[in-house]
Amino acid sequence: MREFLLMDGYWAYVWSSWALTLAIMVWLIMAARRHHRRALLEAAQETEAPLPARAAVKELS
Amino acid sequence: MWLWFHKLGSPPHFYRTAGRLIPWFAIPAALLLVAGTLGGLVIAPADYEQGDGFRIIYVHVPSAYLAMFGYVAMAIAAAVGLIWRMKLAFAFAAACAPVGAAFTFLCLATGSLWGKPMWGVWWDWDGRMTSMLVLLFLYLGVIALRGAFDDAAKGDRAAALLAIVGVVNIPIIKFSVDWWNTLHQPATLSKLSAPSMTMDMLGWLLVMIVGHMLFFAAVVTLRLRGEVLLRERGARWIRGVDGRA
Amino acid sequence: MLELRDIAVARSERVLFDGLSLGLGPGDLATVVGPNGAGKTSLLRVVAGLSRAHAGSLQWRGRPLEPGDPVYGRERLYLGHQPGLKADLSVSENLRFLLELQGAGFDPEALETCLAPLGLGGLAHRPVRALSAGQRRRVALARMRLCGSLLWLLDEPLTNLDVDGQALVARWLDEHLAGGGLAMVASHAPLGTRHPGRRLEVALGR
Amino acid sequence: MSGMLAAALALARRDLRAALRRWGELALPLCFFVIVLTLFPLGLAPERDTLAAVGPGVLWVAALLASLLALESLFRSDMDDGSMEQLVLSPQPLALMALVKALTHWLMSGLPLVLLTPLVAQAFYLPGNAIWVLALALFLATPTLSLIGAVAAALTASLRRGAGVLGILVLPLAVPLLVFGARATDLAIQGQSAAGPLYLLAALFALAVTLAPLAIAAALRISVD
Repeated sequence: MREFLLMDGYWAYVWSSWALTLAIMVWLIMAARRHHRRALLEAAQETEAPLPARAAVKELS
Repeated sequence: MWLWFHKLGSPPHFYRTAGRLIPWFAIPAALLLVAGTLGGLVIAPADYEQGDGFRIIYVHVPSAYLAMFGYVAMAIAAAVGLIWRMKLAFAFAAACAPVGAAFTFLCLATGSLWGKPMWGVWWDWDGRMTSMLVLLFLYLGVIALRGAFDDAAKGDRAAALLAIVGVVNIPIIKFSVDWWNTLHQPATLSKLSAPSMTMDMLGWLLVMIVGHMLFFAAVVTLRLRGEVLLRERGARWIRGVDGRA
Repeated sequence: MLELRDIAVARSERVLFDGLSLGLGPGDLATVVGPNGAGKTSLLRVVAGLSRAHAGSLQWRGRPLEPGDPVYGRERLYLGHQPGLKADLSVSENLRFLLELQGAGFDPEALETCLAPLGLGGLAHRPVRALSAGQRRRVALARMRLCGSLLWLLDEPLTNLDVDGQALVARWLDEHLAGGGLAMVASHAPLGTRHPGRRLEVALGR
Repeated sequence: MSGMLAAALALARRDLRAALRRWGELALPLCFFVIVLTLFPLGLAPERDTLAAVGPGVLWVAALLASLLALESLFRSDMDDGSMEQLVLSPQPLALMALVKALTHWLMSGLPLVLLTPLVAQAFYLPGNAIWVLALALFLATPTLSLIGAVAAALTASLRRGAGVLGILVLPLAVPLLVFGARATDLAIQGQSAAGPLYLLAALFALAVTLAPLAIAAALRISVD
């Protein structure tokens, strides 16, 4: 076990690259969820778009 | 077939389908990443030159792969969006950019962590690392350009055009950087490139790559749902969507 | 000649109005009216080809319009809020460029006769930066008069003009229409045209 | 066809005239170029060997930054005064107009830089023949840079705060120019033939001159919309 953790003396590099990968993956997931949640919130706050007006064409002469 | 395509193209339908797809990406991704980690760190034999240090390859190479894949996917989506005026394609391009940029950064960071013990320095002006750095700048340009527009639709189109310009330039940049690198550096540092991989090492790398790809797909799909919502603000169907992500 | 079918116009992804259909033939004038924000400028920009319609189609001479259509480019004149004049160049240099850009010839004598009624008689070689807002507007009117386009798309042509200038716009519009031209004009104020031909009013907003 | 050429010439004439009446703005990037070059010896050490070693790279980076400075104004005034709308609406092919604008811009910003370089290169102790290779390489690279830069300038033309973004967009795309240009200069300093990188620079120009106008035109349509 100890040998495994030491990684031939490269433990600092190997474990930190794994930790970094994990951290960025977790951050990506959280950011994506936050992004989605915020989009939902924004979409819900937005009052429904007013129906487009109709353009009336009138013959004057 | 066409009808199916059309149906998928409608935002509410796409939104629901994407939501159902996420677990199908996320669960295999988690399984493969755990398996690949175990395989790469425990089961695969140590490299006879680099010892256990070579194991960084299991996170470095997949992220390098995703960095490039992400940009190309973004550029293809951008082209589809510009040509067929598909809002969904723009949403996809917008969802890809930050995820691809994150993996480009990760590739640089793990490359640096690998470089320190092997080269003795944190950064080396090696051809592939330098190209990756330029790729990161290209990603940042696309993200910054999209963000600079007040009108989201205009930002989408501008960023899409930039992504296409970037993808045309990538081979040229890559070529020039490699050329520059071979001139200025004797090829003594090729250590990083290929620790002669045996099959039992390579297999786990494939597992990691597929795992990363699925992870990418899951995160991009999740972001894509958000982007679709942002582009459909004020549409009636959104009222029916519940708050679960 | 100009055909709008079921046009919907959007600004920042928000649909302002939809279902606008109208056809204009030689001698026809369409005025666009409506409150601020109703989409008058947006509509004219769509018809001009600067922006895309949110939905619907546009035809000129029976052919659907694509961005950069050269025939439409020559035959359509768009006068927006910004007249497209370079402040450092003189009136005649500016007009010459704009006319050559549109493929219309440049004739210095025609320019002189056109500038005179605009009150710009002696100013042809004055740089545009030295002109007032109303005078710049008049330079744009000179271009409208000289370019020989068939379709005039005018966005608030009366802005910054005095009474004389407004009367001149009306007179030139009348002459344009009488000569078989078409015009689509967005304006808050009545134009005061007298041409007896067909007149349409596009009312935007509720 | 002749109308197209007449319009292209009219555009070039107008841009040249308008720019020459504001020659102070034209001189600004050149001043910037010279000042940046002055800063390097001050920041390093005025030893001839050091300066000769970093000279080519410094000259190239300074030229790159100076032309970046000039890019900002490429489409700005046309956007502000409405002439961009008229350009987009004109019957002339927009890609041709874009090409004319980019090359006119090069005449006023890139070419003076090329002409200035043999002079300022003296301050970096470059050998005589290398100076001419440097000037030739810049002569081949700056039009490409103007074209690439015009794409980015067109994309950011409608942005109020576009200047910061412009740098991020242009500089990564300029990497090949920097690599080949600096390499050509290096070879010349070592007394070798610089033909290889010079050909590559010419090839990049050929590529840019065919593709960039299309991208600029597309970007301008987006910006005007």
